[in-house]
Amino acid sequence: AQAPAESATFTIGFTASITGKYEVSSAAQVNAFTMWMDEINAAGGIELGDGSIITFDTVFYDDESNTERVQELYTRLATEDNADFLISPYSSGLTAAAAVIAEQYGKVMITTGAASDETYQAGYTHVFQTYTPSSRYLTGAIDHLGTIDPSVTKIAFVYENDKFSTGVVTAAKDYAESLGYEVVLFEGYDSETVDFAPFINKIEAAAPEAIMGGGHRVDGKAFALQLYEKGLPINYFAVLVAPPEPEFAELGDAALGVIGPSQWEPLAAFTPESAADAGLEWFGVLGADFTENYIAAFDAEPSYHAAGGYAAGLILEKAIRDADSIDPEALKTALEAMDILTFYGRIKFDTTPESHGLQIGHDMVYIQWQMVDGTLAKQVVWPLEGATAETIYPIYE
Amino acid sequence: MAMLEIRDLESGYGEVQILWGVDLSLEKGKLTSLVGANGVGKTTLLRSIMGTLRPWKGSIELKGQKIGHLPAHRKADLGLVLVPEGRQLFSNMSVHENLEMGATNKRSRDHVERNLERVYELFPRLQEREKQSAGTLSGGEQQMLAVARGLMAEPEILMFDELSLGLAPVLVLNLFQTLRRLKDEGLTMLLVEQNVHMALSVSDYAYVLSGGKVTLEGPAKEVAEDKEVQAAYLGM
Amino acid sequence: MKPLRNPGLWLALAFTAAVGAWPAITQSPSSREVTFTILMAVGLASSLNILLGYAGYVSFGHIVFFGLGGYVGIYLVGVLNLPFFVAMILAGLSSGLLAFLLGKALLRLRGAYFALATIGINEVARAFINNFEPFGGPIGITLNFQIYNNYGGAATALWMTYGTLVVVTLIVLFISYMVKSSKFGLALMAIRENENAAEVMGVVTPNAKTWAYVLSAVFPGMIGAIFFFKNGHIEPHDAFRLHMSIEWIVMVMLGGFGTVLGPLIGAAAYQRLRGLLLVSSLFKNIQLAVAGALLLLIILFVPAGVVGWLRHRFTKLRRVLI
Amino acid sequence: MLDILLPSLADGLLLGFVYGLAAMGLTLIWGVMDVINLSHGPIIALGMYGIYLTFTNLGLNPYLAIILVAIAGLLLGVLIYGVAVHRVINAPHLSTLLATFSVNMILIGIGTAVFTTTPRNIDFSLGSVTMGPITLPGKRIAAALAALLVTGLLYLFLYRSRPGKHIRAVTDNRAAAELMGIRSSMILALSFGLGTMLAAISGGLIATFFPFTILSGGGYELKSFVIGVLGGLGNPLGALLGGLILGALEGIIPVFMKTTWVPVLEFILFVLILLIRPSGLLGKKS
Amino acid sequence: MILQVKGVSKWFGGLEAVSNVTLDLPEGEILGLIGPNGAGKTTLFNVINGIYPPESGTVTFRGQDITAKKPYRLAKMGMARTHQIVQPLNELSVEENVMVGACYGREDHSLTSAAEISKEVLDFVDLSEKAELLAASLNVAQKKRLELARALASRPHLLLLDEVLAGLNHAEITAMLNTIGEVRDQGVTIIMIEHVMHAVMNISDRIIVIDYGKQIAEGTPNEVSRDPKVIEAYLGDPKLAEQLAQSSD
Ligand SMILES: Nc1ncnc2c1ncn2[C@@H]1O[C@H](COP(=O)(O)OP(=O)(O)OP(=O)(O)O)[C@@H](O)[C@H]1O
Ligand SMILES: Nc1ncnc2c1ncn2[C@@H]1O[C@H](COP(=O)(O)OP(=O)(O)OP(=O)(O)O)[C@@H](O)[C@H]1O
Ligand SMILES: [Mg+2]
Ligand SMILES: [Mg+2]
Repeated sequence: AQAPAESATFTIGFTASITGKYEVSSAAQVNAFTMWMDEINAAGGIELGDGSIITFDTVFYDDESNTERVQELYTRLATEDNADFLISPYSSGLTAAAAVIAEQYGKVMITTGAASDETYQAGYTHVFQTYTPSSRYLTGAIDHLGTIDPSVTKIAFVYENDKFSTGVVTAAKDYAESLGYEVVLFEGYDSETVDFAPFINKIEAAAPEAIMGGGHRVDGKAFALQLYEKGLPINYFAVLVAPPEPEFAELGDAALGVIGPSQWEPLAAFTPESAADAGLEWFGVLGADFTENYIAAFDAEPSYHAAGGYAAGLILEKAIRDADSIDPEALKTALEAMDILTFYGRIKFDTTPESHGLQIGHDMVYIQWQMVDGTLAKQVVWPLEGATAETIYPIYE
Repeated sequence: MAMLEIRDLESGYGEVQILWGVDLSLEKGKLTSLVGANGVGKTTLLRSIMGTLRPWKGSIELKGQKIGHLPAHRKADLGLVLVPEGRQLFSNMSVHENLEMGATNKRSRDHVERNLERVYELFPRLQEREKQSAGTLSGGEQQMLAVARGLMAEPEILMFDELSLGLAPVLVLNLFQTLRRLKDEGLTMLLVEQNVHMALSVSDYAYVLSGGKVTLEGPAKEVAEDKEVQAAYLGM
Repeated sequence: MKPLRNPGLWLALAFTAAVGAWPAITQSPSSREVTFTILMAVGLASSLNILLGYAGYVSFGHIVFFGLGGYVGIYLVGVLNLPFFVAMILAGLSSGLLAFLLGKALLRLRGAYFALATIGINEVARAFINNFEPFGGPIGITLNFQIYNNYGGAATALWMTYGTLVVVTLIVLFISYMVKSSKFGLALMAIRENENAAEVMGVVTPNAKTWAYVLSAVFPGMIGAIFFFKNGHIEPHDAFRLHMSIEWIVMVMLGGFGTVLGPLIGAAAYQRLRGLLLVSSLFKNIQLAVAGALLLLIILFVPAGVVGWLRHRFTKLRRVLI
Repeated sequence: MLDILLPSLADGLLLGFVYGLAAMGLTLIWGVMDVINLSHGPIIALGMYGIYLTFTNLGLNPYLAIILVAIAGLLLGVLIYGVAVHRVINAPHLSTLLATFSVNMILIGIGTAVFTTTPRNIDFSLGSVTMGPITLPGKRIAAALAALLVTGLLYLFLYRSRPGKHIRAVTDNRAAAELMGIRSSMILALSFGLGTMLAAISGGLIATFFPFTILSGGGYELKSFVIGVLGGLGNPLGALLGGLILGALEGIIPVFMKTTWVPVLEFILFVLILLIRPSGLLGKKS
Repeated sequence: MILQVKGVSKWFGGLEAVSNVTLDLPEGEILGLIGPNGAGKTTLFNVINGIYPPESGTVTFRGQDITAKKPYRLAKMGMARTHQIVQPLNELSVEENVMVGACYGREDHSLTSAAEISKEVLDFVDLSEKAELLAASLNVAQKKRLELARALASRPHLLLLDEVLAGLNHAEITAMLNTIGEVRDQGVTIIMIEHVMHAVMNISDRIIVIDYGKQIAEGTPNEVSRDPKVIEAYLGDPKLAEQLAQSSD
């Protein structure tokens, strides 16, 4: 074998929530990202135009799911550990704190698991978002609802009173109202709420046809379970974050029919062909391969948090190849110009100063839990181009 | 044979040694007094015997059985009972409950009713205050309760630390009469009492503690006639 | 002896100043951040100690002053465009004011009941801010990165916040010592030991307690403003995290409660320990459990706290171990 | 309005029983030993996992499994007491707070490593009962009944049985209790064990109807503090009453305003009660 | 009159612990307050001292109405007391305990002068040896003396002593009585509750006896000790004492 002209190890730094409430989502993200890295290293790294070979390495620390030490750790990554490039922590709150440091040290940071729009409106120029921002999480569900049943007029929003979920439903509510829906209930609940009885009673009184909202995983599960147990005549029920997770199936019958927005699904089939149809460049693995590899490595089905982590890797890889360099400013320019289709969907960043780095290419898919051959399974029901099954509608009768 | 035999007992707090080798023995059915100046270590001795303070050195034998290493609750089961200095009542529990608690050890738990009658007869004031919580009793009432609680335990050896502290004179007289009665019933007692005059006059035997050691012992009468004792403790 | 001649005080201040200066001397941002976390804890724990250690009033919800300070600070800087230093002072004052008002009402409670009430106050504050639109409700407030340009860019701004924290920490330590060695401190300790007896001896307990509460709230307010200004973002559950209050109590107890050095040592040790475990590759996945186990060992074997233990062990050094 | 009020109130009250049970565990330990048990939350969460694991792995009926969880809770409590608390029970005030705080860290740390924070729930149903406008899930009724039963037993134990009275005596004056022949360290270990047992049982009951993670205990711990104050520390009936009040508030307040105001009002009430009647609703007037 | 108590009553639930008590105290006097256990003596102190507000009646101190004034206000006006059930500041040194009294008492001393006063007072009550120790490590009798020292350090006009002699033996009582006499000679007015008869009879200028909250006798020690009501309720039969002493062989 011929020795490379020059080889460099490119260090990627991030914090993971190894403890605390974000532990599972964060782990999925980190697993998949590491899987991307191992794959590329195993393939011999990236060869640049000058013949030098780039291989990758990570440094990461536990942020304990809270902000207190995020800046300490990111500074350490940026200075002490000489990370060339940063990935965000999980969640918008922690990412906001990390972004200050990334920007200050001029390190490019790709965010994943951080959907809030505000972070990208704070004047940063080195921060790039992988997720569809929260303002577009549920708007698709409203389109979906309009398509399957134009007669629906009343929607209730019940959501977690936190940064992310409030952002999501506020945008969705505006959108719904602009389409002429009546929002009969718009109410938040505190994080960590598991007793939804008061809300369900209110919902019953307001008699909406559709319910949207939710927040994170525990509350989303609780909400679905209790709504089902109370047996309200609801036609359409979409909640954030919880449904795409595999453990949602533990709800049994209560899971049936629940719809959830997802950044990515194993069933979603983006292919080089669809890229060509849309006039976009295709990059990276096929979804099926990603899923298979992930299951082989971690013995679990990949969630969209996992896909987001892997996608962050792909974005980085593509940027290095495009820039043909590992210089941060060159990478930044490459990212600003990027417009590609991957297994995860389209990637394109806003470059206006108002919301630099905001994800504008990627779209959500919407899944619904359905009974397939006697077992609960997720089916993609929206957008229709990617749908794998008919929507069950109405969900409770 | 002595009921309680203490030999070469040393004890103290932290690094401060208070007792420097105390020998003391209690004869069955006798009332023994322990006399000494303020802060000389009488309380410390009683605590060490009882086991609420861990003795550093020395032996304690109850009816020939070594008990120095036992914790206080085990000694209580063996019939060694202390009416402590500062009373140590269960201040949030009622007078009645305090008395009940007195009869916790293995010897007395089955005779609660009988003993209750006895102590209420002795201290009618306590019966009047039966439901009041101990913490709100007057100082003297608390002292009565502490003594009564000690009696509830059906002790084999009963030790009093400052028996008459804060009690009205008439009550003190009653109490000393009671001691005599108990002695007649065959109870072995050790008495620490500042009213040395009174104490020596009802006791059979007495010890004088000073400088962390027993410096004088003998029949109470003789001790009471000792010149130094008279000067130091009897104000003569 | 004149209080200001105590070598213990000057040693503590010199040590803190030296630790504070180290990152500046080495120009290491990484050690600056580590030290920031530690000094922040020192300042917070020492402030809490004025109430907890001297007056014996346990405040579980002390974080409310940190959170409020953070919100006031970030609001004044980010929304009203006030200069940082002005905002920080105002943040400290508003926390002090809140403590004053709360003190008037709550300090009638004693022992566990006061402690519980402070939890209540923190939860009310968090829930209230969550519903309070001017402060962004659940979304909170994110500072625009441009703000830092007013302070010579983000890099300088971070150094500036750090420097401010060092100074504030030194002030807290100094005040903590001055309180302890004053007549006021004696009154607080009398209250701690037996409030009824203190009253009988003439200590005007309501006033003394209130001022201790105010004093212990002002600096957390300022530190909150510093932290969240640097953090660039504030939201209710970060600002009023009850768990953090409990950690302060742990630090105070660990170092030795009611002493000046105790919170300093306790906070530094606790934060350093957590920090080291966080970045240690061996314990990464169970760092929390390992930290807990280490903490437990310390508590079991040094229950009076480090300073308490040292004072007991080296009686001669008592005058220095303030 | 009434059509929401009634069902909401009923829902809240049922939950209140279980909250009360959790609080009882906290206030028992606090009242008896003057120990603020900061490992209360994780123990509630462990109770949840206890039911989850026996149900999903062994297929055991959750209400039978509660008995196993109770025993395990008792043993765990005695263990925690022996390892972490006993040594510092006479140390400066609050040392025990730190000790239980470290236990909290250890339990959460290990719990996260073993169970992850994936939300779990038990897919198990008892149907529901409908009375007029009110529909109540069977599981919540069962849990309330179980909580009531446990409270009754605990009350009998504390106020009628000998060890129960000993617990109260040790609470009051440890040194005196020793003098009376009570083995205070045994009693303390037993009290701690009982406290954690109650926490574990309440966790188990909650797991039958709410999803949870290893971190879920924290919220109930906080509620337990509130309830403890409402009812008066150390008083089991008070804790039950406090639980019911809290449950009722959580049912009623959302009918009249946004649910996010619940904690604001709840804690304001909490502080007011502290100020007006610090020894709790059932406690003696101060 | 330095202190005037007029028609004071205090109830605990259904129990009238102090019942319509009236007394006048001229400056410089030592007033003995005796009565059976639970008679309400300590409660009367607590009312005078502002711990409990009385249900009825007024208390006047140096010409000012002080009914239900807070204890700390009274301390500043020159009233100090000792507690029957001792209330030491356990984790403070003996010296610091006394300094609190000096700092916050009538004269409002600075720390430095409080330290001097503390030295002097501890000497006076014979506790100087223990000055550096924690108050917790004193035994009960020593804690009583500490109570006295703290009270003296506040330089009071009026001193309320609640059983300071309890737990002292004969010789020690004599020493303590001398101390109290000296305090009076410094111009301090004193009320003392005491069960040690020979002591209180010796030192008091006047004695008041209460039983079940009510004043049942008042007069010189001599008068009081012959009052049959007092003998029955409180002193007990003197012959009984004789008997007891003699029959002990
Ligand atoms: N808990 C303690 N820690 C340290 N020293 C103590 C403690 N209790 C007592 N002492 C000291 O031990 C010595 C002996 O005290 P002890 O109480 O045994 O005396 P005593 O003979 O009972 O006196 P008294 O007649 O006053 O009751 C005293 O000097 C006292 O200060
Ligand atoms: N807080 C309280 N609650 C209820 N009863 C009380 C309270 N304080 C005192 N008492 C009762 O009031 C009566 C008078 O008590 P006080 O303490 O004044 O008696 P005393 O004359 O000082 O007696 P002693 O000589 O025994 O100290 C007693 O019967 C006592 O039980
Ligand atoms: Mg003694
Ligand atoms: Mg009295």
